[in-house]
Amino acid sequence: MTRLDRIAEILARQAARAISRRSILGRLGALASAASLPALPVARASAQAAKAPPGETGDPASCDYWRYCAIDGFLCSCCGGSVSSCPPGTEPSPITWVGTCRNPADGKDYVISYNDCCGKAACGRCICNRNEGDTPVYQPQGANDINWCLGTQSGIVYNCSTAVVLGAAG
Amino acid sequence: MTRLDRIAEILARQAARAISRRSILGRLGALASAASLPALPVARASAQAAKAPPGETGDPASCDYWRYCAIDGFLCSCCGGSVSSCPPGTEPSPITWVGTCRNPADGKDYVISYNDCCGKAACGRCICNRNEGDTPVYQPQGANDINWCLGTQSGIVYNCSTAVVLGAAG
Amino acid sequence: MSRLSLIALCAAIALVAPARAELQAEQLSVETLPEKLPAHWVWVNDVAFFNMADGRAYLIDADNGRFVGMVSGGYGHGSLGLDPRGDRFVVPATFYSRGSRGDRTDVLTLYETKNLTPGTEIIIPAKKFSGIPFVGNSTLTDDGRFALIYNFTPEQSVTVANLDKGAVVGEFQTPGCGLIYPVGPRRFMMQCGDGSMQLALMDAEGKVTPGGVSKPLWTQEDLATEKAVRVGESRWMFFTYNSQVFIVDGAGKEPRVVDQWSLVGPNPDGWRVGGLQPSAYHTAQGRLYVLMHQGGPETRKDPGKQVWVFDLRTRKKIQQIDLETTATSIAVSQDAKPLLYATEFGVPTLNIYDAASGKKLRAVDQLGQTLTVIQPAPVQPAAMGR
Amino acid sequence: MSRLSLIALCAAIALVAPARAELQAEQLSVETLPEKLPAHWVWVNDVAFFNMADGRAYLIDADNGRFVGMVSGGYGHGSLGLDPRGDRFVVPATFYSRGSRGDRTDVLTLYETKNLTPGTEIIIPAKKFSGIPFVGNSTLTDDGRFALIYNFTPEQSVTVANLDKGAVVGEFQTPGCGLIYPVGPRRFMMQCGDGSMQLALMDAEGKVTPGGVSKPLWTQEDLATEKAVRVGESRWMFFTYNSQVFIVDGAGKEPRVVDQWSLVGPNPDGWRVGGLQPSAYHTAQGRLYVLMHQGGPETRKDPGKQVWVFDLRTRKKIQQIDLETTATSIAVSQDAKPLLYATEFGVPTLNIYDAASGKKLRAVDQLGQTLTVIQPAPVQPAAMGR
Repeated sequence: MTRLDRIAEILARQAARAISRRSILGRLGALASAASLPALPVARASAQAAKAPPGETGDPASCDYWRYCAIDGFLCSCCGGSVSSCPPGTEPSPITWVGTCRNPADGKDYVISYNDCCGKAACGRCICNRNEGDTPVYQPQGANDINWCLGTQSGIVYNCSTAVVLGAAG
Repeated sequence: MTRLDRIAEILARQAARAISRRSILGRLGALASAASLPALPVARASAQAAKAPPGETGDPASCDYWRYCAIDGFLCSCCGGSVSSCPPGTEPSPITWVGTCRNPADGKDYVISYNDCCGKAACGRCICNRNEGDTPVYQPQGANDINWCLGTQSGIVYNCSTAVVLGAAG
Repeated sequence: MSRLSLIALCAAIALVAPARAELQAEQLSVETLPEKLPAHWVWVNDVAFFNMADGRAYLIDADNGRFVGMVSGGYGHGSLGLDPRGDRFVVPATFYSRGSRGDRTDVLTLYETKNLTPGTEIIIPAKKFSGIPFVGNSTLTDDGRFALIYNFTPEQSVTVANLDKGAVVGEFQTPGCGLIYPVGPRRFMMQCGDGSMQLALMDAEGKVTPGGVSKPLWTQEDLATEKAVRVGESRWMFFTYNSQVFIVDGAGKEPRVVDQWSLVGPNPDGWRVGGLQPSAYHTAQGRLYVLMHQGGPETRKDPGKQVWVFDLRTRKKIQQIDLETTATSIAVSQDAKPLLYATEFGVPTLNIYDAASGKKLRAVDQLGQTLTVIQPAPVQPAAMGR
Repeated sequence: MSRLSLIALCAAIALVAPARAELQAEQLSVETLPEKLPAHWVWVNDVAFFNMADGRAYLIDADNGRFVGMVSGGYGHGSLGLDPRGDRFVVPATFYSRGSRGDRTDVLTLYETKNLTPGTEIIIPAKKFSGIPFVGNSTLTDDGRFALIYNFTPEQSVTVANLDKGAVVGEFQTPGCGLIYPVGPRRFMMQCGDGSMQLALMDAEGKVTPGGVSKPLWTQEDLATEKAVRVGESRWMFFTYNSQVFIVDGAGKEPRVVDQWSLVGPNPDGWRVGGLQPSAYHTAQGRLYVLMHQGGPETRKDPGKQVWVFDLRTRKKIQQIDLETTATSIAVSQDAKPLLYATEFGVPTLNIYDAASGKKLRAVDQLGQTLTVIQPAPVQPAAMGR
């Protein structure tokens, strides 16, 4: 396995999902068909406090919520976003690190993508650092000590972190 | 008394002293003779903790030290400077606000010039806010709510505040 | 990058494809907000005194304590310029090319409430006042068309920018006077060093010409502070060190005191207005909220734990709210069921009280480091009455 | 301004003139420092995690606890590049033209120890690694001539700058490998994603060519972290999650493990190396200091309260220092009477211990918000021995 292939594999795992369409599309250029990608959705800010989505238990504004097993930073659930949305005016990072966390509600392991939200300064709320399966920064795909505000239009300034379910692990 | 005269008086009291030669000289241009101004001195950083100068009592690293009666900010005595010196690599503000404080050691009132030291970010140590005789910002000469890093080469970024004896009051 | 990204993308799609009985794959989104600020949403300024290059303002939904979003400011971040309609706002900011040094740029950035995204920039003269934020440092005209920025270098001037044109109108010298107190769509008052106040008049293009100057309104022995509160379209209330109040009207040829009395009466027993933003006014109800503590004149910036509520028509104290914790800033929402907001410099918490009952409803914590100005959803100045 | 300033100046001189029996008028000055860092002075990094645009480093005289001065950094401020001679250093920094957005500029700024004044700037590719600071993020070559900056975009590369010429030499791709561990004046090692290490060789001009690659040195099941410590001119010690140590030598054709053992033995009872900068090495005494705590592999960044001291020749634990408070970073001074430094992320205090006795000598408080890398006065790498 060549080193280039290793990087490709690493990036494949870390990118994991087409989040910021313009950013990834910008890189892919004419290679990718935009039609195959869903539009970037927007969501109304909930008036409620953070609640666990259906099929889950726990408090998404608390560091011990199951999805945060490998997170490092400020929880977007406390910053105007949610586990799967960025606060208004921030930009989701298209590439990120992933972790594997067990959902206590169904006992299954899920791959979680910890996309950073970028372009505003640190939210400063609900700082949370858990390192289950976290890797050193020379294995970037699982490393939470890296500022993942990379590949954005707005730059590397970090606001908060999400924890998006990509799918069941394995 | 015209408004211009009022400002002149205000500025006269606040400027109070030729600290940053190049800055004030830069403004005065050909009007002032450089020969009449003493050179900007430098001082070796003391290895000791802050001590009151001769003729005074109290701890210059403490907010209740007598000279700080109208100060607002971080004490340079805790930041690599002293009551009358700026930390290494910072630039003293040539204009500033003044207060009148009573020296408990001799019972006399002195005019104190609270020159800011500028060009590095906030030192963050020994924050101190006392407001004896402090004026609103529309009377700038005595107003400590103003960032006085004005007229410097390095800009308005504020590091810490000194408390320099200008002379006996009245 | 393109080849690697394509591989990454394909892998990602493969990973997401199988949807079983488990949790479904999610789509990451970005929150949006209402077009206009709801009545109980409030902006809280964090000047970040220990890290002044990273000032910011937090937007809170006070009905549930939710942190809705934030904007990043510049060095010594001050008040936002909230359009009275609530749909947009201006962030005046100072930046250095090397963070704490280098080239200085002062810039106004327009934001829409609905997405908190930086929009049009207007570069302004790099002279913006730097210091503790006050209500008078900068503002918008009552129609939201022009931004007014107080400059201090220490020469005093005012910068005017046309927000719709995205351009600076000009910088206007205001020697001896400073701060900005709007008293109508095209006029504002300033405080002068000798205790007088001066009018400034704007034409349709935003150009400023000097207006009338009052005689000194307060004495050197008992100065009015710069922590004023607007109590009518053309009226501001000022507080002296000893808690005398002056209502100054700017509708005429020159600023004029239309009312004056003492908040603390003949036997003040040391009670005094104090704080960074020590007063608030509910326009529709005509109620004045004042943050009070006991101490000498040198304590005029100190925190208070009592809020005295006055009916402005009768000047009578009609209520007293005992805060659960001390505060240096207060504000009230402008709706029929007003909330009272309270923060203390150095404490990262917004406390929310029912203004009518004085009962504490909730608190929002973890709000940065040094909170100063509280800005509730704005009220249309035309609704203020005279 | 000129007329006003002249008046101001004259007034000032008049005010200062009369020198009576009272306190004399003082002259405001600016402090200066020794030409070279004394052995017991130490730099402490504050990445300012809650206000990352305002990172900085504090310089402390550990003999008396005096705060000597500071430098302002940029966004996500990392290690300083300390010249081994101690007379100058480099601050690598990232700035945005609008603080948190706008145009990005990455720049190296040279400072002299004696005055902490920003000097020569070298603009570098805007790709500098951003994240929690580690020893391997950036450094100077052992002779202090070149700065080496690890880039991550997420493509990996190394920027080389010639400090004496004030110019970038180039950016060199290092696909699959990253971080920088110098092993001589013109060579360094990198860690690669598969657990191997790679050499990088520099010519006299600073140009980098790839060197030999080792086989994988550690397994995916027990990876070595990026928190390594230099234990010789060509040798670095790495620690795995389970506290195995590997000494890797970079003097040959490719990186080579020259020693390997367990710090915690066959019955570790949960004891584990942990923290942000969990180890330090005293070159002359050959002593290794390791920050230890009990917990599972996921606690490898957690604070510890014990420092285990090993004689590197015998691998024997010869001392245990029980810290008074937990720490996430430790360091030792390199002189004959070494001090042990300890900080904890989120606690604004530098604790100073006598390394020989383990006795706490003093603490320096009010040091910002989030301390990471501790950098004592440097030792000449030539003095390190093989």
